[in-house]
Amino acid sequence: MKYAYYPGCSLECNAAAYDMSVREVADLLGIRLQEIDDWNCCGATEYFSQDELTATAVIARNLALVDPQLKQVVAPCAACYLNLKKTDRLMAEHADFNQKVNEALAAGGLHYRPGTVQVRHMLDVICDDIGEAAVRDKVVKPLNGLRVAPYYGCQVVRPYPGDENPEYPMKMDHLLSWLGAEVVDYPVKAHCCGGHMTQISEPQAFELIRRLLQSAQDYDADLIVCMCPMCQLNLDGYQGRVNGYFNTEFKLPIVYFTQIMGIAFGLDPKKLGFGKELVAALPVVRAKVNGLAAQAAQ
Amino acid sequence: MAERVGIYVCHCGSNIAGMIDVEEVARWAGQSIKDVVVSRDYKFMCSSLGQKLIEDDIREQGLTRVVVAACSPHLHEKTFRRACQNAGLNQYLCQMTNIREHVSWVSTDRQKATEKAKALVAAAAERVKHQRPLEQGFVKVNPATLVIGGGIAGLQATLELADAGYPVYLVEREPSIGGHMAQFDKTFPTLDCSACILTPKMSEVGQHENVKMFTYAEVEEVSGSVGCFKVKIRQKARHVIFEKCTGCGICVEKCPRKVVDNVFEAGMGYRKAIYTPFPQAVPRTPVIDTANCTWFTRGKCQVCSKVCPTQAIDYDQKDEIIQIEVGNIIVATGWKLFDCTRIPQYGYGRLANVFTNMEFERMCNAAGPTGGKIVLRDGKTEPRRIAIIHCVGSRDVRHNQYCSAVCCMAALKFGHLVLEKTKAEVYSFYIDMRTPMKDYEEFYQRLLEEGMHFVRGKVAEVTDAARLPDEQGSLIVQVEDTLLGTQRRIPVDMVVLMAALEPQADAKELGLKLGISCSMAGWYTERHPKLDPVATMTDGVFVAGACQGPKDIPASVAQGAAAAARVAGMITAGKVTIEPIIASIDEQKCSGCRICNNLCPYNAIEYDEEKGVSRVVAAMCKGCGTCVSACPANAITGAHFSNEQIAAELEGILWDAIADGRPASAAPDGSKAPQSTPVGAA
Amino acid sequence: MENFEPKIVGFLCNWCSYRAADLAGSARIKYPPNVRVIRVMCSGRVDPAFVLKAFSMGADGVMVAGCHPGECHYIEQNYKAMRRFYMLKQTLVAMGLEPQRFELVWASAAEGQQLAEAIERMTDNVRRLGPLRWAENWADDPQREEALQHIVKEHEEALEVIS
Amino acid sequence: MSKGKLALYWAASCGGCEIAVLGIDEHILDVAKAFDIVFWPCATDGKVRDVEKMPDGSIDLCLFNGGIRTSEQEYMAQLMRRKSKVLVAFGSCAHEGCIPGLANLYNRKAIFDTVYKEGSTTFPENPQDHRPQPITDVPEGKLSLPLFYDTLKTLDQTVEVDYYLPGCPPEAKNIWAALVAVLEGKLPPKGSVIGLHTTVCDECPRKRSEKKIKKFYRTWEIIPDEENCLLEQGLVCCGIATRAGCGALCPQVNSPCIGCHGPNDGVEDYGARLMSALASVIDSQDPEEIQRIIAEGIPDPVGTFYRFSLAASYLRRSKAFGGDGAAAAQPTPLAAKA
Amino acid sequence: MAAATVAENNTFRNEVMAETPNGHRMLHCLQCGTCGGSCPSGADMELTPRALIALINAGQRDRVLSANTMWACVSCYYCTVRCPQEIPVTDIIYTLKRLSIAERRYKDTDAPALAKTFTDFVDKYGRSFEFGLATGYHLLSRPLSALKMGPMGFSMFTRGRMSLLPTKIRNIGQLQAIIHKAREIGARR
Repeated sequence: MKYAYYPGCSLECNAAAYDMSVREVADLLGIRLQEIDDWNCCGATEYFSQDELTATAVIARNLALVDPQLKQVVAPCAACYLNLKKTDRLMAEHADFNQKVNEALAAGGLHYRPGTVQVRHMLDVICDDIGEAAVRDKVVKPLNGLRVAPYYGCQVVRPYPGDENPEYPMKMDHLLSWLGAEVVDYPVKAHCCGGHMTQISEPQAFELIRRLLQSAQDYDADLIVCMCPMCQLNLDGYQGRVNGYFNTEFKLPIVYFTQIMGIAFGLDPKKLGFGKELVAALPVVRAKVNGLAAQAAQ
Repeated sequence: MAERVGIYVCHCGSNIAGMIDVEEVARWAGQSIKDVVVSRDYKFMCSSLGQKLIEDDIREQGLTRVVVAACSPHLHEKTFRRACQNAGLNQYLCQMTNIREHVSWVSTDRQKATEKAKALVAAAAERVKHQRPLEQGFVKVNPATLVIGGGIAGLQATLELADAGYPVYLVEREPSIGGHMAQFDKTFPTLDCSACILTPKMSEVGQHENVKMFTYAEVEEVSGSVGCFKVKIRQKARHVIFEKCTGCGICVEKCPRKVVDNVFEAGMGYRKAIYTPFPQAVPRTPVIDTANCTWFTRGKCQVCSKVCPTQAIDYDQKDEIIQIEVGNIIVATGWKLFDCTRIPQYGYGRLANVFTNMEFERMCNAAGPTGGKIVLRDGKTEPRRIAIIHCVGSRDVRHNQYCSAVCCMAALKFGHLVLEKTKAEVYSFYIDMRTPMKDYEEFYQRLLEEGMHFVRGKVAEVTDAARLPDEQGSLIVQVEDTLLGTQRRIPVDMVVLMAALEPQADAKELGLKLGISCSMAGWYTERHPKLDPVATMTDGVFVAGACQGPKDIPASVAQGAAAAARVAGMITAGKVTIEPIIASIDEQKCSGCRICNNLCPYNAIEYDEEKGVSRVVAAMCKGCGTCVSACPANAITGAHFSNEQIAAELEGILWDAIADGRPASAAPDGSKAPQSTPVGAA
Repeated sequence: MENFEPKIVGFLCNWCSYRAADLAGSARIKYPPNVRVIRVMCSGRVDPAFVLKAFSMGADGVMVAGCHPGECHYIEQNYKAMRRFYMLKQTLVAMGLEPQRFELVWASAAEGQQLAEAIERMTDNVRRLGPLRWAENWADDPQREEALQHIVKEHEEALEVIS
Repeated sequence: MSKGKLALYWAASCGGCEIAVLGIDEHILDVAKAFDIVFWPCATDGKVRDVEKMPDGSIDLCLFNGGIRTSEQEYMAQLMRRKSKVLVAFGSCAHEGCIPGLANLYNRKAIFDTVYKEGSTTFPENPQDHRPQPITDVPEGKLSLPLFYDTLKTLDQTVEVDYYLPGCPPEAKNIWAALVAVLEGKLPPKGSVIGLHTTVCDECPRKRSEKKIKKFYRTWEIIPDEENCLLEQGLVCCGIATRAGCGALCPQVNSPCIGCHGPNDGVEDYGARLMSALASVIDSQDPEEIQRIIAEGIPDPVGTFYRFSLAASYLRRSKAFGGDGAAAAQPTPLAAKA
Repeated sequence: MAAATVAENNTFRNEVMAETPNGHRMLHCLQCGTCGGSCPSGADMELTPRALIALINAGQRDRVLSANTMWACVSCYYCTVRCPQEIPVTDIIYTLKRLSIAERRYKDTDAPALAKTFTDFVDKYGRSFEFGLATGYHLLSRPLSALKMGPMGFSMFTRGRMSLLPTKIRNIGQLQAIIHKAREIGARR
């Protein structure tokens, strides 16, 4: 199966581990990703705060650049996913808006007809298109013994939840169980990580981060698995500062779901981007997953 | 021979004449419309003098058609039809047109309003010339009545009719009559014991000589129409022979198989695999739940059969179809509870101590699973703080837009019971407090005085994710207190969700069998929301209670009685008139293509395989005309709304467009191009 | 065209939309006088032929109004009206009719205000579109008379030549 | 008994009707026995001036095929009307416009553009973009061509018609039956369509049941089974709305009826019947799904519902914008797909 | 305090509705507080989203556009998916952000500055630039916190998670033409 691929700015650098592991896992599962040529930034939440029409036009450029042979685009980043999807929906549902956006696109010699490209998240592709059997088939090192807390964040499940429940999404839970992990069912799996608030109001952001780490810890998670660069950055990058601020001692590794899939698939952790996280994950994984410690020792 | 048309334009005092130049309309109609022999305007056409005007003209001027331009035909069509009938003119040769509601009252420009009135008068005049005399038919009314649903509304209707001496068939889906009311402990606002006021009615129905009860039974098929419905009832196999069973209950006692009771006990308690839903059940005859009975699932046991003193157990019993004939049907099928797992942020199903209102009802009931004690799911701990959340699945366009009407009062009742039975603090989280009926507001005041806490705000979520030490181990209710304008987190031990009342899952399906429609929300639609609240669009079918919309007990009882009164009226009259506005098929033209066969929701069209033609069963046709306009062969005619009549109406209504300077060759009647060209001849 | 007042034919079902119009009247809600009502028992009675005939006879617009989906007094006949509406609309658009000239409106007996608004909206749209005058589409060619005369003349001349 | 006088004329049509007359086989000899053929340009020698010279009403029967597209055809229609006692609109073109009537989706300019400018065969030959002119001045005087009308009219939109013989072309047995009726003087009431008074399903041997349609198929998309109603299999079979009399020829060979016999008695707009019936049995209550079923299954609604009857329909043609100078009728059926 | 003057013709509400996709749903607000209760930043807001809608209905433009509500919003969309009236609350917040920025009504927040820096990078390079954002924005608006960021930034840098140079897309001219045109269309109103 072939999809257009929109990595987004974060995956270029800050979330390189996500990009690496997505490509590795996709390759193994037979998902062919064709990166959109010369894509541009989705504008995150910031562009929409400034100028809705321009933000939409900027995003629509990416949709317009999708290879016409391909009907679907995969975006691993939650903000990119939402922005692409929202743009397509806005254009589809509001004819005058569509006309304005296309007028702007025309200035760059482009045109986009809403509905032509379906925007997908990597998790959906793996769970729905590839499916349980094919995933289980690839598992060579089941994650038995590892207690994993799936963390969905906001923008993949809201406001367009698709077939998921926007309050209690389950896809990552299922996926992790296929990998053999023990899935932690904790109440805040779709709560907010603080988003860009780390840049604007640290006390506010740190409180939100604390709630997530606290709940995962209360439910004895060894590790949090996430699906968005912003979530990973906030929970991992800021974990030390949150500890300082609240005088807590969280030490929870935060990795992308594709990274942990790669481990279960027996891929080389380096190629999956392990080591880029600030709270080291591999030692925890090796310590907890039955049999992995022994393998590592060899 | 040309018709002789009389036109009567009403002033309605100044209601019409104030905005329309009625004299001008009458003058114009008399001059411009073909075949009009009389055209008058009059102060009040509906007055006896106005009617006399018409009657006299019919007699003296030999009118063959009458047009009255006045108010809505929904108000006075009958009046003027009667006037014509009095003067010997068939009532269907009278046409009303509405120049009050549709013209004078909605217009602001006298000249334009007058023009519109002229077009409407022209339309009626053109149409009336094509109308045909029609005769109403009559059907005798079978005095027996079918009541569907043995809840409080159905019971009330049953008793009213049976006491009046008329036979009633009562069909109930569950093994016992009683409905939801049998599950309740107390009833608001008087706090009477629900069972104490309900059970006498139940046994009265059970013993009434005029009532034939079918419990554990469902309506399978309905045919026929008002006066003479034929109904097939499926009597589900009880596996207990009704006639032999004495209701002693030994079988239930000895049955070794315990099953969670998801119906009567709302999942809070157990019953046996052979059971009566509750001790006061009517009838007392138990049923075997074959899905759980050890004999049926594993082929072992037969304890019930062994202990039964009257050999009433019959494992081989089969469903039975019973056919009855009735003149009228009362539908009182009630409601079902909203599924609270659809709102996962309230935690129902995930967080043990989140309860539904029905679970809480059972918990409060002294005969219920906890013996009336209010305790947590563990069965022993008394809660210290209880939250009651209103509008769960109601007033929410994502689920049900309507207000469920009873929850505010039920929440107050719960509050009272909690405060009476425990030392707990109790919080009500509401959007708006709705206490409009008699003594309801007083009950609210009473709870305010009893110290129930009220927080105005729809709860955002119920969570066990504690943020602060004092939240640990509690359920936290997160809400905006909208009167303070701040977010609050209130830790509690128990949450009660006031789940919405929803239409029965199969309401639509039953509606199709009966030929009655549902609102968008799924409640049965009454004939008129104010003036005809228990009748439906299908003659002889009435609705009562919550199947027509959320209702509390007093309202349900009132509707049950009202429906019974309507039925009794029909029975007393002995016969009903049948509207002649129906469809008919010209068998010569019909090719038997069968396009129409599927279109009638009343199954009034049947296909004659032998002749290869379709046919309309006159008694079942309601005259909607959908088949008429669907017929590709033009073989179906709709009486009183024929193609010719509507085409003529169009010609009248567009008289000025036709005359409005359109090119002559553009005449719409397909008239020929001018043939003026002289051609040189021999 | 100045002061153009469109003539719109409204087919209203007896149970919901006609009563909605009654209600609008009782509530004295004002709306433009351009929609002229033909009462039918159900929107399902509205035959595409009525609509086509109305346009051919000079209507500038046609409105079909019925009970809301799911609330039909004949249970589900308004769905049939809806299917026919879309079928006919596709044909009409293919024949060059502006889509705003043919509208389907749902109005319950309680929605006098909504019906009045729908009428106002449609009247406004059609007024902006201008007169339809469909029959002018097949008006005689201005040169027709002359062309026919020419044939007559030619034949007369030919006859003269022969005789 | 003296022989009757028979005339046949051919206006805007393909000529198939003329051939169809020969389809009555040896009966043609009976025709010759019964009638003097006084005018039949396709088959016999004769001049218009001969007809012009005849006394009015002297022809007993005129079978007129073709619609009225030009001034000459209109002239001839008027002439034949005047000279004939009984004028029969013979075949679909005269009856309801038929395929030539579908050109009413366009106007003169658009048609000429196609023929004289954009047509692949004409364009290189016509670099100066010449168009037919009613009158052309040449040194010798004026040359004339008939005027080409914007809108094709049916025969009865031009002159009064006594009877209609439907079909594209009419079936031989019906032609013969009509001739016999004239000969025997057993004519139905004036204005009648000669044929049956029901629709094609009546003669169709296929098995029919209640109808529910989830998807309309084009004929090339499926191979229908031979037992059951074609419409129930999703093919737009026009037999439901089309006057019987043909013997259900097309459905019998597994091809849906396309409606050449026109509508049943009392129907003024054929397409309305078909639209209403088909829409009624679409099996969906969801507006979007309904629109999708219609748009996907019936991409050319006018061509489907009015293949033979556009010129005779209530609307007669697409919305036009005046004469030669103005734009052609805007949305073509193809454009409507978008 | 004198009662606020209520705008006769509530142009403010109409403006907010017009600027928000499906904004007309706002008319259905029951003031139930689901939005305010659901908001993860609810505790930090002087006015909850519900209160903003009430103020918009009352035509109190000044109070609404100078509220801190919008700047506490984290775009989690809980309010939107939970609102029993399907009001696009988050999108309304976005509209208010834009109006507040356009009219410079915001106070005590750096969010507009962040948004400005961010969009400038996108306009210039076609990509966002985290290091530039971190340095540029922090140096611009809060030099002190930039110091605190130091160690964390260093860790990120050593792990290859921070680039010192921005990436520029190849066809930046095309993007800029689109942006230019979009702004021009936006200014038409």
